[in-house]
Amino acid sequence: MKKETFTFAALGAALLAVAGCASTPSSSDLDREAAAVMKASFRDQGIAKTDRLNQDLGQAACSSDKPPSDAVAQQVMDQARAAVKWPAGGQYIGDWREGEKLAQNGRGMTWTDASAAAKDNGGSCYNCHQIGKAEISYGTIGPSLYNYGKNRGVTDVAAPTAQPIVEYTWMKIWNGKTYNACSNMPRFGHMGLLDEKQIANVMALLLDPKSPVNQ
Amino acid sequence: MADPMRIRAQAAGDKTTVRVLMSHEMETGQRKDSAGKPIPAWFIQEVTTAHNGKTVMTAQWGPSVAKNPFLQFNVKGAKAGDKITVSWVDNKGDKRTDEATVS
Amino acid sequence: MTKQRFTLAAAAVLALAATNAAWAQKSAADGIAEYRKMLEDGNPAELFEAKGAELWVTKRGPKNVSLAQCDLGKGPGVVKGAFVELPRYFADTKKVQDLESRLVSCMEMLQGFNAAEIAKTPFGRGEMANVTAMATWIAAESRGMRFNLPQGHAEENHSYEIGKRAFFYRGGPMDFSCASCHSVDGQRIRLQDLPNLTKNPGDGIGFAAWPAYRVSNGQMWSMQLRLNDCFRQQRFPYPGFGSEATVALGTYMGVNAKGAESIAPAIKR
Amino acid sequence: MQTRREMLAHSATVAGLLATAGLLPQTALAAWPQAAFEAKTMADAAKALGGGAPAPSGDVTITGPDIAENGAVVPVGAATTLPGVKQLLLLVEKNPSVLAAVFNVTDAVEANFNTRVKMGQSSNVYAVAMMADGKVLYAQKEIKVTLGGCGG
Repeated sequence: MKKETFTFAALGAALLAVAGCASTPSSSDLDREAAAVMKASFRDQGIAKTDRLNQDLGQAACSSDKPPSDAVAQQVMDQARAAVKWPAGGQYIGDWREGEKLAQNGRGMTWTDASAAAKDNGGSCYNCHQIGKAEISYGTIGPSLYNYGKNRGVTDVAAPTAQPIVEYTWMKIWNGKTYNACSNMPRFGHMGLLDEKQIANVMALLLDPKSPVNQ
Repeated sequence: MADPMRIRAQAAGDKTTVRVLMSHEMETGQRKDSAGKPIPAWFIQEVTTAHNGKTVMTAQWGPSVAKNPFLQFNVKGAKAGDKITVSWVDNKGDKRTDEATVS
Repeated sequence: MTKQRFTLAAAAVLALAATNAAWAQKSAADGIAEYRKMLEDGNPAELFEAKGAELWVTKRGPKNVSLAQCDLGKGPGVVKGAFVELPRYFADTKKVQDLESRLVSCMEMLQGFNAAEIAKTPFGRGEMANVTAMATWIAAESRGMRFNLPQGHAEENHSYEIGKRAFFYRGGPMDFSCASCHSVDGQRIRLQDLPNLTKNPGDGIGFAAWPAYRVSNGQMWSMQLRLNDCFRQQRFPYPGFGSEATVALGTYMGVNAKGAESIAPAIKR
Repeated sequence: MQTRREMLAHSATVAGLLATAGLLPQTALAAWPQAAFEAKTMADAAKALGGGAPAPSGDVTITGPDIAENGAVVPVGAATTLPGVKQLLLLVEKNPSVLAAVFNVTDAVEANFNTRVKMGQSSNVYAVAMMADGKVLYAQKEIKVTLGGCGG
C-alpha cells in the first residue's frame, strides 16, 4: 500500500488547476491555516502517529462541505480502481462464520490498540450496515446488506453469472472509492485494514447462499 | 473517604419516595487491568436506611449492582421536614452516611 | 474490469439500497427510548455536579484561593449562563477558550496551579478530574438555557472557520472526519443516533448534551473527553487537551447549535 | 475518623490480602449472605436464604426495559403487593453469580425497590419475593443487551 501525501499548499493548487475551484484567497488562507492547526493540535500516541494527518488525494478532495469537482472525483476513482488487488488464486469467497465475527468486531487501529496488523482488526460492518437478521443493533450510515447475495440472484458463488457481482463486491470492500470518490466506507484492502483472507470471509457473509444474510 | 451521596426525598400523599445516588466503583472482581492483573472486587455490601433515626429498610448487595448505584424506595408515613438517613458499608469496610430532609 | 460492468453492478446496488432498512428497527428504537427514559431519573452526573460546586468555592492551589473571581466570559464570578456562551474570546489570555481550557486558565491565574501540568494529566485523574467536575457543575447552572455563542470578535469568527475545516478534515487509516458520522440527519452507528452537527440538531442533542455521564464505563465525560474519544474512534492521533483544533470544533458546534436548549449534564450510553 | 491516607493504606492492605488469597472478598459484615451471592441459579440463591423451591407468581412484579443500550447499567425493579413478604430479591440469570440485591422489607416501607444492575449479556432477570412462610415466588422478564457505539 502506498500513501500519496500532498502538502496542503499543493492540494490548493491542484484543486485550482484541475477544478477551477472558485475559492477566495482568504478561504484558501484559512484552509492552509486549518491544516497547520490540525498538525499543531495532535501528537503521537501508541500506533496512532501524527502522519495519519497527512492526506492523500482522495482524503484532501473530500475534506470540505462541498464535493470535489467531477474531474477530481474521477481522478480519485481512477486511482482507486488501478490499485485494486485481486485475491490470490481467485479465492474470493471464504467462511461466512468468520465474516460475521469480523462484521461484529469494531476494533482496531486506535491509539489504544497495540498492533496495526490486519489480524488484530475487525471490519466494523454492523456499525453502519444492517447485515444478518439476528443482529438488531446495526447502523444506518450505509445501506442495508440483508439478503445481499440473494437479492442479486447469487445461487452459486462459483457460477460465471455470479462473477460480476463477486468482483464488484470485492472492489467495494477493497476500496469503496472505486465507485464513489468520497465514500464514507474505509478502504479495507487498500489501507491494509483487512487482509485478503479476511475480506474473503466478509465476502462469504454477504454472498454465500448458506450465509444467514441470504436466508 | 468516599464522596457524599445525593439523596432526594419527596413526600406525596401518605408516603415519601426516596431516590439515592451513591458514589462507588462497584468493581466486580471479574475484570483485569491493562497489565492483565485481576482487579479485586470492591462493592457496597450493605445499605441501611432510616426515617427519623429508626431503621426502615436494609439491603445486601453483590458486585453486579451498577457503578455509582441508584436506589429508589418508598417510606410509608414520612412527611415534609422528616429526616431520611442512608448509610452504606463496602467489602473493604469503607462506609458513608448522608442525610436528607423530606420535601 | 470494464466500465460497463461497473455501471451494471452499481445499478443493482441502487435498486436494493432502499429495501429491508425499516424492519426490526422500530421496536428496537422504542426499546432503547424506554431504557433511556428509565435512566433519566437518577443521573449519576449529579454526584460530579455536587463535587464541582464544592470545588469552585474551596480555597485551593499554591495561592490558596477559591475560583469565585474566575471570569467565564460574563464577568468575574458569574456562572449562570456562561456555559451556553462558550467557547468565546478572552482578552486576558488573548485566545478563544472553551469551558475546560478557561477553567484551567483560572486555576493558573487565580490559584497558582500549573496549567501545562493539568493539561497533561489523564482524564479522570488528579486536577483533571476536578476540572471535569467543575465543568459539570458550571454546565448544570445553565440547564434549560439556549446556546448563543458570541461571534462579534474577529477571533471568534476565525475560530468558527477553523473549526468548520477541522470538522470536515479527513485522515487516518479509515479516512474518517467528524463529518463522516455527523453531517446527515437521522443516521445511527449501531443503535446510537448520530446528531447532525453541521446545524442546530435540536434541544438537548449533540453539543447541548455534554458533559454527560457515560453508563458504559461509569465516567463523567466533558466535551474535551468526548472529542478526544471521537478522534480515537476516528483513528486519528491524540488531540491535545484544550488544543486549538478542539476548541475551534467547540466553537463550530456551539455556534451551529444556536437556540438549542442545554440539558447538560446528560446521561449517555 | 480515618484520614484519607489511613483509608488508602487500609484499602491497599485489604486488596493485597484478596489478591493473595484469590477468593471472593472477605465480608466486612457478618450479615452478608455469602452463599446466596455465590449461587449460580435462582433456586440455589433462594435456598441459601432459607427459602423453598421458587414458583412463578402474578403477584410479584419485575420492571425493566425490553432492551438495554448498555449492559453496564440496566434499570430494574422488584415489587409485590402480597402481605407477609420478608425480602425482595433481584437476580440476573446469566451473570456469573445470579443474585444482585436483597432488600429486607419492613412495615415502614413499601415492598417496591428500584436499582440498576450490570448484565454481561442478554438474559432473564427475576424479581423474587421471599415470604414469611418460606414460600418463594418470582416474576421474570427477558432483557436484551445490545452492542453499541463504534465498538472500538
